Amino acid sequence: MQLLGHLATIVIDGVSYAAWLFIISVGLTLVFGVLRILNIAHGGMYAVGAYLAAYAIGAAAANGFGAGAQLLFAATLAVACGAGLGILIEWTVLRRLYRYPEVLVLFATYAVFLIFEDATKLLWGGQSRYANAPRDALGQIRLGELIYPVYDLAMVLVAILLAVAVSLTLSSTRIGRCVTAVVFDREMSASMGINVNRIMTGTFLVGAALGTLAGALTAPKIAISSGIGVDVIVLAFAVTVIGGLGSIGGAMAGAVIVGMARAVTAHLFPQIELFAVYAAMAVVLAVRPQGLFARPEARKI
Amino acid sequence: MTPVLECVDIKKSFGGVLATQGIDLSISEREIVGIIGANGAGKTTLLNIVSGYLTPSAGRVLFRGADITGTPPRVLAKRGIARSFQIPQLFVRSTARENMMLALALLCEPRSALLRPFGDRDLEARADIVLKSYGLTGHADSVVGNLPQGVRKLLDIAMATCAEPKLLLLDEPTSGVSSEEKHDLMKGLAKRFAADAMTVLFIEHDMEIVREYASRVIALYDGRVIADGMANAVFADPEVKRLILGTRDGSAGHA
Amino acid sequence: MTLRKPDTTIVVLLLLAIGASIGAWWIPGWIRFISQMAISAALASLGAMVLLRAGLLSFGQGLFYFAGAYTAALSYKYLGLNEAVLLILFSIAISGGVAAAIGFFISNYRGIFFAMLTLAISMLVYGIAVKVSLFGGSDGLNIGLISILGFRYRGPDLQLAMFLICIWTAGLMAMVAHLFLRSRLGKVIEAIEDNEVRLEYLGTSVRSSIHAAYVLAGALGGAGGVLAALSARHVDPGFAYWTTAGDFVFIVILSGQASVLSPFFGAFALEVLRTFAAANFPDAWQMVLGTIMLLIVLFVPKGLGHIFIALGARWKARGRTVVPAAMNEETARP
Amino acid sequence: MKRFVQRALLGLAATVGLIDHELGFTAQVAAQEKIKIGFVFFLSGPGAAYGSHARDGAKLIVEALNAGKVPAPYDKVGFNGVQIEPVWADEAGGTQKQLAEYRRLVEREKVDMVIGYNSSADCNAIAPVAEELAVLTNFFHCGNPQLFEEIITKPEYSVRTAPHGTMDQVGAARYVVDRMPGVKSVAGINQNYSWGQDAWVEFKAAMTALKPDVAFKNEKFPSLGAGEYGAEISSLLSDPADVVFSSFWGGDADAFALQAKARGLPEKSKMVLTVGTGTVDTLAENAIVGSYLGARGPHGYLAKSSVLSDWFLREYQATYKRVPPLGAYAAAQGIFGIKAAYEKAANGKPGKQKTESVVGALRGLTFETANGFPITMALANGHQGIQATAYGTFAGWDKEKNAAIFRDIRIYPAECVNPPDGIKAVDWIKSGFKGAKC
Repeated sequence: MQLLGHLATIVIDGVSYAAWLFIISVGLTLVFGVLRILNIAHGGMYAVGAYLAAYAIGAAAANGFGAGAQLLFAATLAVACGAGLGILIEWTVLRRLYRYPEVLVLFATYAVFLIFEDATKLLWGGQSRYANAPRDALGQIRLGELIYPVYDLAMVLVAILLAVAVSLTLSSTRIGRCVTAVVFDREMSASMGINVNRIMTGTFLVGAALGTLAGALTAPKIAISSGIGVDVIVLAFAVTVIGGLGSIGGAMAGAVIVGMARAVTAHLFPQIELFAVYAAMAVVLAVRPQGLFARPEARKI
Repeated sequence: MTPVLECVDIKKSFGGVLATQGIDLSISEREIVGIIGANGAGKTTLLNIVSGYLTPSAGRVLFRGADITGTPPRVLAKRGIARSFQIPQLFVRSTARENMMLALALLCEPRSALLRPFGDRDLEARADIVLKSYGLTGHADSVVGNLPQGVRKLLDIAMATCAEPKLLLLDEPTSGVSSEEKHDLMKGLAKRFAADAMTVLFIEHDMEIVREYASRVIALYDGRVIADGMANAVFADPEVKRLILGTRDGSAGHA
Repeated sequence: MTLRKPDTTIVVLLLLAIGASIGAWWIPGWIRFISQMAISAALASLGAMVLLRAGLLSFGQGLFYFAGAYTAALSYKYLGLNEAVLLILFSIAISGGVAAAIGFFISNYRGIFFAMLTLAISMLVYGIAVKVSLFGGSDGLNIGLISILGFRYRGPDLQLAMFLICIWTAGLMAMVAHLFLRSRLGKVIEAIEDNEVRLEYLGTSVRSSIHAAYVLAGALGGAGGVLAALSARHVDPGFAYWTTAGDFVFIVILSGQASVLSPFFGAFALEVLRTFAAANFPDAWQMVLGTIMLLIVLFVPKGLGHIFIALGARWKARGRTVVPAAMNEETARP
Repeated sequence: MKRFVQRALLGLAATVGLIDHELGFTAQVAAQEKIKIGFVFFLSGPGAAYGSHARDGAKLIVEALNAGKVPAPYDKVGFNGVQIEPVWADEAGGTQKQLAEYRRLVEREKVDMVIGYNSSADCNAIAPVAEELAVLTNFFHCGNPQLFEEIITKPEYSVRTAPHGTMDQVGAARYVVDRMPGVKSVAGINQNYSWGQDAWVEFKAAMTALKPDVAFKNEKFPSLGAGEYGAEISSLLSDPADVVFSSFWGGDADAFALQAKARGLPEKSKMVLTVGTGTVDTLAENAIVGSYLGARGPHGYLAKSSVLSDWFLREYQATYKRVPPLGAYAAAQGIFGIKAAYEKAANGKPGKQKTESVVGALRGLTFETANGFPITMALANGHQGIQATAYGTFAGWDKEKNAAIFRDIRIYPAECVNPPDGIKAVDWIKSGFKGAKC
């Protein structure tokens, strides 16, 4: 019975971690699918979102608003700024680079990330900030033998809602279907009259906004400090790659695999927790060289 | 005499869809065989299987009596099976001469020569000879990515034939080539086939070309051989007329 | 094999090495040290460049940097090996061997999967190195006094001798890489990005070719790592961290990949950039670095090395108008 | 093409200009008779949570010293009447970058000494170079005892005017046993790098030495900067120990405290954080009430009132509007130690002093610090300092005074929590603290 309880704990931890992973990766996956670049600046967007949320939650709390309003304000601010920054980056940097090799674009996003790193530090200072008010206000709930913050479990719901929303947008709206077409074959889409450039701009904007939103949603759980974006990038890369790049279902599967790997090692093999993520990635790629959900691309000759 | 190529009941399915459903054929030394058939009849799949790019789901491929089923193209290339492609497969960032040099260096010389310098005068001269014989001298210094489709097609064929293969597989050699040049191209190729005693299997949509240059024609429909024989006999076959040549008369036109 | 005329790259390499060896006495110590770091990074970047020629983006060059450095540090600590030249040869052999082993597996991968798998393997090794006390954990290992060709120098003499060793090891490795890249196999590597199918139909195994390139990349990475280790006399698991490999790729982006000389140029440019940013903007050096990186990517996307090529082409073009006969001969050489 | 070449030439010109600039054409001409000190602190990355405070503290002290505003015994202007000129550098970027930076500081900037380095990897890498270049280098706050036990066993120019980390673990163990005599089981969560790994090893050894029957379970090692500890906390909760020990610092400590509190971990286990006062700095009333907190020495809330320490507290609060964090104290004592030695070496002679005589004066020296507890350079032939330490229990927040309340502060004398000279720290702990004077 105790074993069962322990197992349940691991699964709950894994799922809640996976939800967070999905939230931080979904924007990256989308951008990769459409623009075919790994956007390192995503980590910078995440950090900006977290700092913005700390500001928003603090401001809302100071004016006597409750947890719901605080979160709403934080999310709105983060999404708005994220979209703005996304447009800015796309216009000033990426747009000029689409003709060039992917490696070059990758490094442009890395440069943007470095700029963001210091910009957040110069704007908000080196000391850590926190925004735990809404998380505390939502209270705790007992699951099995343990207590969990409602906020952490609500993140699972948010992740599912996000997945459903993105999938539905992709499958049921006109723009979404255009995006799907571009993911599948850029040249073909262009020849079918889809404005590929506009789709790419739009996707990058949405991806950036999802990045800041992820930061904002994470802010109440963590200490917001210099350098939080770096680890997030590698985690999000791992999730995206395991899933097979560019598919929402893939990102979900990737998040669950990495989340469970982390939970299992944290509970049972804490000594190897540090590389659980990489081991999971290596194993998945060893078995499926194109990731879990990749479409096999046979070359036509 | 052992046939150069023998296919025994070759089947290939892609995700449950049969692309070829039991192809049998046998090709003798110095035959020039044209393969005709509508799109999706399994022509390119057959070439892919014979050249080792695909492994058949069932059946065997024999090359001069030896079983080569599933042997990868790089091994077959060294044993004398060469092929050209429907979409030219070239090194687009290199010049035409460099493409040919690489082809000659890789096909005609032992592996141990791989570490010798690429920019070798002798290799260059040999490449220029081949290019000249295909009338490509004027394009030798152009980067392939900037060349027109027809020239690429020619270069693609030239690279396939440069090492005097025993069996040459051509996938639509004249597609993308202007109709005035088609016959010149085929005439030149035919001369080469005869001079080098090659056995050739070529896919072609232009029935006039097939009629003129093929010593034998194989018609494929829906992954099966529906006719095999002299050109006139095959073109006269009612099934071929109905299924491949369409309602129009079989003397010309694309399927 | 006889060379009709001396190979320009090899001549330039030799001249640079000789020049640096003579100049060494006048270069201040801190610049020598920065140069050694740049040379080490350049070798590893050269490995990344070899792979990039095949269109393969490696985020795992750090692994070989790590392998080279740790082979030296561990041999010093546990085997008592303290001869620089032996340590260098040994480290290059081991990292080449590691690359040969991983190559069987990694040569199946392309594109982003190659990048991420090399990253994952490198990070796994990083994770292990942080945990294993034999490797000194995250603090790493120090390398004490070493002898160079049997001589036991100390202080400034040791630094100078080490500088010379770095110069000549790097020069020799670069020559090896150059001979590889200008060979037929080198052309095959370049052709891989264009068309794997054709290569297979020309009787070449793409996998084996990538494998060969990967072993060379590993040996170059290991050479960089051992030089860095012997120069800094300290190694730590950070060598295998993905950002180290990211630096190497960035160096290639910075310089372009026209010649084996490019990464050396790129590594020096990056080192100067970093020193400049760190010295003048201790609070915002990342921002300065990022901004300059961005400007380079945006305005000189073919890399800074391309400036030289463009200038060279202009110069040559001017020469051509005078002596048109030279044209064919020049263009025939890629 | 022409446009490209033009653009390229412009870029080249910019690069050349940049090199020129860097190689010294615009280098500041050092004013006569100034003592140039290179200060190397983490100014970016996760370490900035600590290094930025160290820089704030150093800046304050340097400015006050130059103005002659520091109270006795440091009331003399600058060092021995000579003005101090600080040069700042960022410790982030890895050991390779630090080695290059160090040589640049010494050979190009021509600093007289370097004070800095918080990462033990950096200290290990730099120390041999400091010895080789013969530059006084105060490794002001890296914690690894191995620096002078294994890396540099006969230091000449490397010093550490701060106690090493062993004291933190020994002090924590003593405090736990003092406050919870019945403690039976201990769990640990530490970052997966040498700081966390060593801290856990030392704490386990110290607990075993003090209470041999104590059981250890649930050793967690999340990576540095993980930021999210849900699974670890679940694991610590599902099999709770009496005590959870952690050497987390910076953002990780804050995040862990917040998450542990929300999950009710402090109700099941007593939290012991060796760098825990940092969580009170940032989280204020949200820090874990009832937890046992240390500050890597008797810093901040654990400091003792003295003229010097009151002045420091007052000045820091006036300048930065907050209680000085431990990084600021560490930087202050790093400077004070060298100043004390400098003036002792001068022995009345004015002006700059030779490095060798400063180091000589530092050996065995006892000097006053900003936290009211003196440091004695007792170990490693007088190159390694020892100091008393203190632990306390965070009891909540005084809303009226807007200040943290610490209860049950225990002070452990320097000889009680630091090994005597000549024995390795870990061996000393395992020997049952042989020769400790408590």
